Amino acid sequence: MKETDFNVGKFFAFLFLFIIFIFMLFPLFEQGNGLKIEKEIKDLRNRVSFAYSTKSVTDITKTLKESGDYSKYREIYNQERNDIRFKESANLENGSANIVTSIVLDYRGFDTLGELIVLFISIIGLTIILSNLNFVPFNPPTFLQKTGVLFLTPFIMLTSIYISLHGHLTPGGGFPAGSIIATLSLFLMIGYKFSYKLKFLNFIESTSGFLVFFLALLGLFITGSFLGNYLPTGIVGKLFSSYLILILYSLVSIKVGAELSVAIKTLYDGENNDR
Amino acid sequence: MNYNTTVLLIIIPILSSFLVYMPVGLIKKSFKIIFLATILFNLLFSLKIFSVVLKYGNLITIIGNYHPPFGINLVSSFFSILFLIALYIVFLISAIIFIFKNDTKNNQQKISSVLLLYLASFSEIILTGDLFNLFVFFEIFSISNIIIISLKNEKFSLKGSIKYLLISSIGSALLLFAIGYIYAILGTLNLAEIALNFEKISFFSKCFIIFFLMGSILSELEVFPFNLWISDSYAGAKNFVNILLSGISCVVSLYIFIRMFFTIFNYPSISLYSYNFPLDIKLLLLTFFSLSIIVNQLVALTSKNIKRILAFSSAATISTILFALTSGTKSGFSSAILLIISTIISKPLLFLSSHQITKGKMEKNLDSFKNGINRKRYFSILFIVSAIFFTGFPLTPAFFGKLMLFYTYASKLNYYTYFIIVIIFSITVEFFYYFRMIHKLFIKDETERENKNIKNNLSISYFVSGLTMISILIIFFIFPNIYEKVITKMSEEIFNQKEYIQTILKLGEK
Amino acid sequence: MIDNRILYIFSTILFLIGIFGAITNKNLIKILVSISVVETASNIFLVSIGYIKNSKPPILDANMGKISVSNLNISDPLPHALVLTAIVIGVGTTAVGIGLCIRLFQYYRTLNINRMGDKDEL
Amino acid sequence: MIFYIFLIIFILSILSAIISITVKDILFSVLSLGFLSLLASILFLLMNAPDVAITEAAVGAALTTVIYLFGIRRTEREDK
Repeated sequence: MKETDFNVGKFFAFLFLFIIFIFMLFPLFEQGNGLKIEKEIKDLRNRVSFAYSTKSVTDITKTLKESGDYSKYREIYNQERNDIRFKESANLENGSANIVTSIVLDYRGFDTLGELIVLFISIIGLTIILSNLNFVPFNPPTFLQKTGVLFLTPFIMLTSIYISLHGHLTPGGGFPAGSIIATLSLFLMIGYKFSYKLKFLNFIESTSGFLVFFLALLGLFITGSFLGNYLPTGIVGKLFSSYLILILYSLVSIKVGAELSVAIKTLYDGENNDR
Repeated sequence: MNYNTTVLLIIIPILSSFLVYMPVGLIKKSFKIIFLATILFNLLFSLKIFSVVLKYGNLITIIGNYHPPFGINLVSSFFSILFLIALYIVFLISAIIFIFKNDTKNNQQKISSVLLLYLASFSEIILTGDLFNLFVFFEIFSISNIIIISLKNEKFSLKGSIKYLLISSIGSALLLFAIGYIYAILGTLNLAEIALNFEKISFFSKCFIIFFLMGSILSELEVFPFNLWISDSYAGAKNFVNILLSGISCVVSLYIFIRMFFTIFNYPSISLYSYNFPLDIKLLLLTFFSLSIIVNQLVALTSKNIKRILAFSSAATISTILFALTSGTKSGFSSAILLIISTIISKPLLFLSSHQITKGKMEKNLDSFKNGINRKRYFSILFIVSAIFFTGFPLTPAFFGKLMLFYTYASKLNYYTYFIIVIIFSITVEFFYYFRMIHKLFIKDETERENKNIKNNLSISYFVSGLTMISILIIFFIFPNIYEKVITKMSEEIFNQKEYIQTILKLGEK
Repeated sequence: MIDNRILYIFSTILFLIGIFGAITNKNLIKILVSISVVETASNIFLVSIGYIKNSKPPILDANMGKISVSNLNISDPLPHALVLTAIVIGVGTTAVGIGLCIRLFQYYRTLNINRMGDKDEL
Repeated sequence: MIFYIFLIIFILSILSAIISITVKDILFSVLSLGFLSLLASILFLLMNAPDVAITEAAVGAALTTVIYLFGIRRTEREDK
């Protein structure tokens, strides 16, 4: 009896979701006026991100300020502007060669700061929820695990440093670097029985988080707006360029690494087993 | 004054939450002072901004030196700043209770850090002018809600918080999908620009966006199919968390609903009509909300647990407010604002006093209210006063709100008018169960043993916070013209979509 | 060939599979897994709205040489930034959910939501 | 050519999503979720989003799976 009820529920869920699926297909094939999802995007010219990719937000807003209408930015996208050349253009509004990084930490940097807080608060939540809980320790590492970890550790360390320092040049950045650091700490825990003090990790994460927000806040007093860029941007494509993004991304990678290590350590040893 | 300093309302709590979390000796001793000082700073600074807004009109705060359609911005208007001040007062009261209670000793540092982030996230949600930024901070908001619900670490609280987690993460996935859809069509994430171009979107895409956003917001608003989480989360949570949930979390979600539907979609004049698929969105929403009112009130009527009764009655009130908003007229909006005012003030007081009355009893059901008037005289009187205010006795804000609600739907007779029956039903049921609770306070408890050894120690924090709230209530009772002016100004702002867009995008006029 | 509509339909199907799992499953960890599927689907949708055919990744390097205003041939970088945020948020929610699951398992010795009922409900 | 790669990824990822929500062994379902994340990261690479691909591979595929595995280790493996 119970088994049949279960299947009936599944069937109705399937029917319900199928109707929603049909509903979600409607916008694609509807006839009539109005804007809808295009079949193919030809160009970025009707989107905000055109200005981000050509690093011309300051120019465009200057023109818009004269006309007094900020909603018509698409019409002046066609104006002549200088090209951005690799390792030649200097002193742009934003010095990052990786445009995604420039959006993540400069144009829409406030979102990323919020993202840092999401990670911070969820790890605090994990430690609060699992507090006063003792876990049974795992088995000691075997020979194979030990040698594997010994072999892999230096490579992982190098990769994480490279990714975090080259966030403004190549794909990657603070978040993947941090999670690789966390993987490294997991390896150290499994292979060497090596363990940090939780208090030490908490100190690192809160200090680096504080520094990130403090550096962003300095912009309010120097340039008059939160997250404003007050350091030189340098030449596009060089390692030491766009100094603010470089500093912020390395701090972010330290913070994320410490945080995720706290999470992994809490799940591995339990919050109470601070060796 | 540099208008860009408004961002300090968000950044100072975040910075001090990092400070509070640091396990260093000096900070460990003084973290309570940092915690309270931050909340006081936010309250005073928002008052300062309020005075500026009164003088110069809407303020726009730019982040990162990039002007709005490109950068993220904060908009402080009369409506939003007033909301913030009210919420800060509720937050201060529950923070005082939390700090001086001392029953979460080993985790108090971490929890106060979470509470500061909660403060920062709802300030940001109320001020923001960017859709994706709203999503990110809404996520912080819901995660901090999950954490503070689970603080008691019992079966109920854990179940409540995992239900909340599942529902809110599905809701946030829906919100993310809708954000992607809006960006794909309009090419922007700025709320003002979306509001400017929303009419141009085709019919089915508009339906899609509205349904997805509704699904994500209504899950936070305790509306019927999504209200599964409240039954455990309110009952299992600590007292200061109940105050936060009932006084802040619902109200913030309501704020998002108002902003989305009135400022962005321009709800009163929204045209969801196509020749081959007529859709009356008003009728749909009204059916939804009246169903939700009926279900919540009936569950509240049949429950035995005190906190559960209060939780479901709070959910029913939220649905009533949504019901009033659905009319899309100025009178409906002012009735909603009146009901919100009465919820913000009297709901936390109800939770606070009922917790004190039932303290020391094993089961928190209706019988534990017996003989309350002799055991806890002060809190019983508080409970009675706040229940009177909440249910809408004559000359209270709730009374005027419900009167306005009747006026809204009955002044113009059409088939929406039939839905008033639901409101009448809800008011009757509400009166019934509140008076049952008040009646229990005066019944002598025969099973109670005579032991006067238990000291009737009145904790100062509860006393002070109760006194603050009741004085606010009485001020509202004596001077009803305070909120008359406020409501006219608020409804002027909300129904003037163009001014909101004008503040941010300038539009070449003036 | 591959256009944005096909990617949209694909992500919709994944999204609904995830929702189906979240509705019908009884095990808490499996519900969390289904929600992760939903999140992955919305990430794929978000990236797909920035997909432009025959374009290059939005990273200026020696091969690309320059970004010219008149002939901008890169995919939309803004959705990529949004997805970076969304992925990290997903990890945060998952961690909290797993913590709650472990705690609940301590009380009930099961993760099946049907067996978590108590007698004194309502 | 690239069309067929897309098609294979579509089919595989839908299959792994279905497996991850239906299978009785939770360990298996978590592993197939990790596989789905990996496929998604390949898809991101094909859609010219290398940043997202790296992040999805490091955070979504590796770390989320590790957290789930710890969760299973501390609770139970079978969906009874």
